[in-house]
Amino acid sequence: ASNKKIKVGALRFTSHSASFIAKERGYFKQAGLDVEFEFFQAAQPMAIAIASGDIDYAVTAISGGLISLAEKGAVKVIGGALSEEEGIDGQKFLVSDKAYKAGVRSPKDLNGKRYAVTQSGSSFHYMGSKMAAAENINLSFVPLQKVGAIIGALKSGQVDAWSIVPHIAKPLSRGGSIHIIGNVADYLPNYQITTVFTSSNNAKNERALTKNFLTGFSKGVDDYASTMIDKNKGDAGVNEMVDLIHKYVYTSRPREKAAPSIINGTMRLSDGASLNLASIKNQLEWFKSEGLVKKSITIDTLVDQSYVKIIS
Amino acid sequence: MNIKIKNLNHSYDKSKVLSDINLEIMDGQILSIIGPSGCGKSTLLRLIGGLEKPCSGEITQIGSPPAGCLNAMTYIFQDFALLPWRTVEENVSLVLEDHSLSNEIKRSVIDDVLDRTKLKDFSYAFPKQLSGGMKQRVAIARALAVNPAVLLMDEPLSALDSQTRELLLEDFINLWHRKPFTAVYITHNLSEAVRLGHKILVLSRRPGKIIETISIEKPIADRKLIDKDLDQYQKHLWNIMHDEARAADAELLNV
Amino acid sequence: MNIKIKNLNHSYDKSKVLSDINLEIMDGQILSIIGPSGCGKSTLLRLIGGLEKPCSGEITQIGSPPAGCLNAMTYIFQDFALLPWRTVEENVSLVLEDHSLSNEIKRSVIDDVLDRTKLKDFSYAFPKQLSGGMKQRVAIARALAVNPAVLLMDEPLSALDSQTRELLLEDFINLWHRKPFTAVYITHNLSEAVRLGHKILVLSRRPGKIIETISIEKPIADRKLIDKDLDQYQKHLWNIMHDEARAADAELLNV
Amino acid sequence: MYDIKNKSNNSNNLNVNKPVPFIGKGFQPKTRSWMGYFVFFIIIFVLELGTSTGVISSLTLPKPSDVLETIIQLFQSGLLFKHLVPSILRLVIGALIGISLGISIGTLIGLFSYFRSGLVPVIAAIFPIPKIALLPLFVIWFGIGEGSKYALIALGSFTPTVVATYGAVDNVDRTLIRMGQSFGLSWISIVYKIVLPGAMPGILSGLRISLAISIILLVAAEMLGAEYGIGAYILEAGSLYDLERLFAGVTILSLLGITVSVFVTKLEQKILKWR
Amino acid sequence: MYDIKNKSNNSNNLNVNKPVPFIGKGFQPKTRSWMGYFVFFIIIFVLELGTSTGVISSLTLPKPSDVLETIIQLFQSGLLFKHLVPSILRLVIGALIGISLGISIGTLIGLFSYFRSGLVPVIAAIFPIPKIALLPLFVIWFGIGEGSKYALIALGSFTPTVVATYGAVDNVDRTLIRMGQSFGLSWISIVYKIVLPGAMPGILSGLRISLAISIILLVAAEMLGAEYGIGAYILEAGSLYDLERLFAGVTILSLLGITVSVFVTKLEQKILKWR
Ligand SMILES: Nc1ncnc2c1ncn2[C@@H]1O[C@H](COP(=O)(O)OP(=O)(O)OP(=O)(O)O)[C@@H](O)[C@H]1O
Ligand SMILES: Nc1ncnc2c1ncn2[C@@H]1O[C@H](COP(=O)(O)OP(=O)(O)OP(=O)(O)O)[C@@H](O)[C@H]1O
Ligand SMILES: [Mg+2]
Ligand SMILES: [Mg+2]
Repeated sequence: ASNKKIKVGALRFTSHSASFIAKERGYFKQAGLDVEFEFFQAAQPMAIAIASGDIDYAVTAISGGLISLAEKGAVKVIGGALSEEEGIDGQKFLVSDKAYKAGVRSPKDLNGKRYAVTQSGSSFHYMGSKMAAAENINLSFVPLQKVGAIIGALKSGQVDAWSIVPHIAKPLSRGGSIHIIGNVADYLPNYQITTVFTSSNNAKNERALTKNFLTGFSKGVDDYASTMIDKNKGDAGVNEMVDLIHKYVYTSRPREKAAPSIINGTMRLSDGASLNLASIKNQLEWFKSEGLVKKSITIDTLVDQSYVKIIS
Repeated sequence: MNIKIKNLNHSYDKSKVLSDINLEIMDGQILSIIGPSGCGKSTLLRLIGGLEKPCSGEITQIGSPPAGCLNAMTYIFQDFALLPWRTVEENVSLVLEDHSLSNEIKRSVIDDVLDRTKLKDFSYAFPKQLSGGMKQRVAIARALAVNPAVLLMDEPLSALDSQTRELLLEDFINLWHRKPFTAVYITHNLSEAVRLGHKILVLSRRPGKIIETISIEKPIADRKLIDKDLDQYQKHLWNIMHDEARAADAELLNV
Repeated sequence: MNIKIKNLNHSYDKSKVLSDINLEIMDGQILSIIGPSGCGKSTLLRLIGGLEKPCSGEITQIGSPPAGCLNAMTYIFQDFALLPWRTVEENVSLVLEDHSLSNEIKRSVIDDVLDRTKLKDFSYAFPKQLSGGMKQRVAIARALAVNPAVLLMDEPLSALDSQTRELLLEDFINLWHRKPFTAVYITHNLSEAVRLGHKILVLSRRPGKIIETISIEKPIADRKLIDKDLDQYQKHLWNIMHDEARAADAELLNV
Repeated sequence: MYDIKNKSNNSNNLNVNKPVPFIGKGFQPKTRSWMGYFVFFIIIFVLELGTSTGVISSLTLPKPSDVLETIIQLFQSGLLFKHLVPSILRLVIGALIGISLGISIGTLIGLFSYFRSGLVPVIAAIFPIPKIALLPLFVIWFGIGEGSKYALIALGSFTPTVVATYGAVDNVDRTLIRMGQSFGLSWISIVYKIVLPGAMPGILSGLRISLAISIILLVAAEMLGAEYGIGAYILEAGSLYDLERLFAGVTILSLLGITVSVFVTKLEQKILKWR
Repeated sequence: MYDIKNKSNNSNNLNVNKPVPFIGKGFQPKTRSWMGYFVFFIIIFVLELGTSTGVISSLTLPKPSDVLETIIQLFQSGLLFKHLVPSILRLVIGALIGISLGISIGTLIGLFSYFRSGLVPVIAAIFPIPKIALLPLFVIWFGIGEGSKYALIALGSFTPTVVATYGAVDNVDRTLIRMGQSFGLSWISIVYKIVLPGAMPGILSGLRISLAISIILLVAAEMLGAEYGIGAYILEAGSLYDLERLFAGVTILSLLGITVSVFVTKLEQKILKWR
């Protein structure tokens, strides 16, 4: 192994666990990589940091910004990460207590309601929009930029609905001021939520390096899935994994308070970083139809299909 | 109306500024006060006008202000103290606005004082358009508008160049001649002091004590720019003052 | 070194300030210039010192500056122009720093001028701690430090009260007596003009023209504060100036 | 006496004539207004050249001509006004609230010991707080409607106005106030006829800063649920990494800032014509 | 002559004696420093009471005592310094770059017609641009490391420093400069010995504003991939809607601001002791 130094961008979310595991358990090292993490507060700067060459690989949701950067020839999606899978707790639709009291019990009751998103062109926007289309209802989308602002607005009943990953959704619903009314997976089965991506240069000219990264990353995914989802190693295995993840996520909270959030946050990471191309295509089409990205962009501008198993 | 000052003492913090001042300001007369820098002349004037409270001693008005007096003790400041955002006329009008006078009376007062100070043609000028001499004439007009019992003048001419000063001194003398007023006139200029004062008070270096009081009998209207009768007084005063002034000028200001 | 001015004219934008000035400044003599406000006295001085370029006419130095002169034409300004962030000593040192003098020479020059102006005890004081009279003495010390050929003084005393002014005038006369210097002395004060000037130049209202030139024979050292010989000159000058001054003072400044 | 090496001619030769040298040059910079346009032109030209030839990558900066085109399209589609009108409304209302409150509180601080002692430290503590940090709270306090946008802009313009106002009141010439008192003017007359007009120049120059900060805060304000508005437009462009639109928005804000500054200058010329 | 209704006694009766009334009161607000502490105490006390009794919902404001506890915990765990040190480093380096560049450019603008004409409009155009709008670009231009944080803070402190500096240079007493010229001082001497010291008071008061802005921009700067830092701490607290920590962070920034302001005051006293 050549011990090549690379930088990997990450958010301190459980959905990035595969990278943490791969690093902690030495899978990256086995693939000849000396990985250093670069942590971000939000996904969007991470995409730009790939484009600027500050980091080499990262995992994030497909967003308008990512597609724009791909269109400028700066980034490429090379694999999949988080995805919705039947039978596993996925992202939730939430409503405020006010809306709940007004009789909103399922997503179809949201006609004419205010739906929070961080930005137009964010994954929240996509989920809400797709759900609205499926239910044939109208939503007005309220951009609030920050997750904190959305939670505040939802708690005080100023927006009616939102969608979010389960480990944030569940604790929120416990207070009684926010209610869970549905699953995103019901509307977007096999939704490829996050993807692995890199700069176009890495994808094209550093094939070996990229393959090595994906190898290490996949091993992390496998460990995560077998321990946390399939529970192959029982509770002891889960505990050990929680310990590992806690080194990166919820570090400012004590282990016992962090553990439930980490466990709640468990979602399916695509096996072997395989990519659900159908879902990606669906997302890309939606972005185009909303006028958020240029119509001329093709799936090949966005995705390099040569690295991982493509599901379609 | 006379003003009587008895056993006046004043200090700022711990430093004594005025010490044991006794004097009477006589109705219809001009009292000149001279003294080296920082001896407390301005402080004395502020005390007389009630802008500050004396530490000890008393200042009493004896008798009542004359008929039609709107403001008994009226200042004329060295730096004119005109409101730069008001025209000449509005600056005069300022001191009438808080009295319930009819518009006609106000108008006639303003016209009268601008007339007496020869400012008629400059009613609508702003202070910045005026030369120093004219600015001080506006301040005089404003003071005359309230028909004061006593004019308190703190070096009214010392911001002006000496030619303008001479011109304004002539104007002053004419004004007083046409209608005598009571005044306290503070100055650094011995020749002004002897030109204008019925009495001249000499203060010592801080703390200001009265060193000498001189009376000049010659009628003010008869005194001239170059006047041998006055020269002897001026020489005498300069002899008293010379060393005090030198010492006062060489003092470091405490910062 | 003499200065000769020939057919000098100067205008700002379209307004003429100086018209057809011809004069010669003689070595070792003091030339007083008087004239009403705004007649162009300061402008004339700036032209002589080279701070401005004349529109037409010429100003020539005849002869060379004296030995050891570091700065031929040296100003003393009305508002002192001391650097408030430098002590008395450093203010004097400022004008020597750009010349390649050894530290000892610099030291001795500074000591000498502070000595001559009686500022020895105040070397380390900042300007804000000084009275007006002392500030102007510092400015004089600074000017003397460069051993000037001609001192250009623009109302050097007019920011001072008249007692301090009298004291400084004595100092000036003593300085000149000990070591005569060439000077142009602008003033508004007729009595200063006649006290100090070998020649007195009277300028008219703007545009400044020379109305009259007067020479006074009596030696400067013999002139007194109250001096009958000078009174006649002063009276004569005031007669020439009175109406000009009144008209100049009543002019609205263009804004 | 001291001795200085004489570098000039030692003898006082009256035959040496030379004109007085001119030494008064410089230190009076003049504004040549064409230069400003010229510099902008140069900058834009260089950027255009750089981006067209690819020396400047399209990731780094957009082509100026594309930005211009975007602005023109925005104008032609009518979207410009759809974005501009709510932004200007927010700016005007928010700044009006902040500035009028700021002037009132600033005047009180300038006049009364109790206000001064009690409020100055509070203002000093509020000043360095970044308004964007408080965004989540603004949602709760003022909602996600126009209220929170007004509040954010008002808060941003409030503190500098207070500081400028009480500084200006402090700087009102005390002899003018003494003059008013010596003529027996009432307290209220002194405040309205002397203190406030005297403080006006300082207040107006504070206004310049407050308004610039208000414009800067537009973007932060429109983070909270604004569909239209220049700030919202910029934010969306940023999140889509659409540089043409991002720069179009920034250019519009910049023009808005210059407009406001010209407006304050006009106001100064009008109100302070006595200077 | 005119006639005024005489409201006082008409006869000049010398037996009426009365002391001169005192009319010179007011308009001299004094600072009582205990008042400041008192007001803070009252505010905190009211908030504590309100939040404890539930009159103020826990959604609206945190309990001050909880905020204090959070700060203490932060301190005890050593995390405080882990956050504070990088923030202060960014502040110092960023502000140092911005301010020193600002003073240089500002001086050039103050001295030379060409710089003035060419740069003033550019500065005026940059001023109203919200720095957070440019965040995505900063990543491309300066990377996600410390570079972009320094650049953001530097840009934020640059513009106000330039404006303050050239204003200060303009305000240097022209007679002092003429004096220097009349004594034949070299250009460089005049700039270093007269212009710059004379502009120092204005530059220092500009520094006050620039540093306040730098602190405000810390939060924006730490939006860009900062792990530790007060800004990052606040952002994380905000995104989790954790009010105790949000207010703890804000309090720390506020204290930082007050510290910086005290520092500038000390600096002024030292550098401007001649005033
Ligand atoms: N408000 C004040 N607080 C403290 N000290 C003061 C105050 N006003 C004046 N002084 C001091 O009191 C002394 C007398 O001041 P005052 O202004 O009365 O002198 P003056 O005779 O008018 O001087 P000048 O001739 O310079 O006008 C000075 O030493 C001055 O520093
Ligand atoms: N730089 C300038 N630009 C335009 N006009 C000027 C300038 N300097 C002076 N003036 C005008 O030129 C005239 C003469 O000015 P100057 O200062 O020489 O008069 P002065 O005789 O010194 O007056 P004072 O006695 O008031 O000092 C004035 O009307 C003045 O307004
Ligand atoms: Mg006084
Ligand atoms: Mg002059």
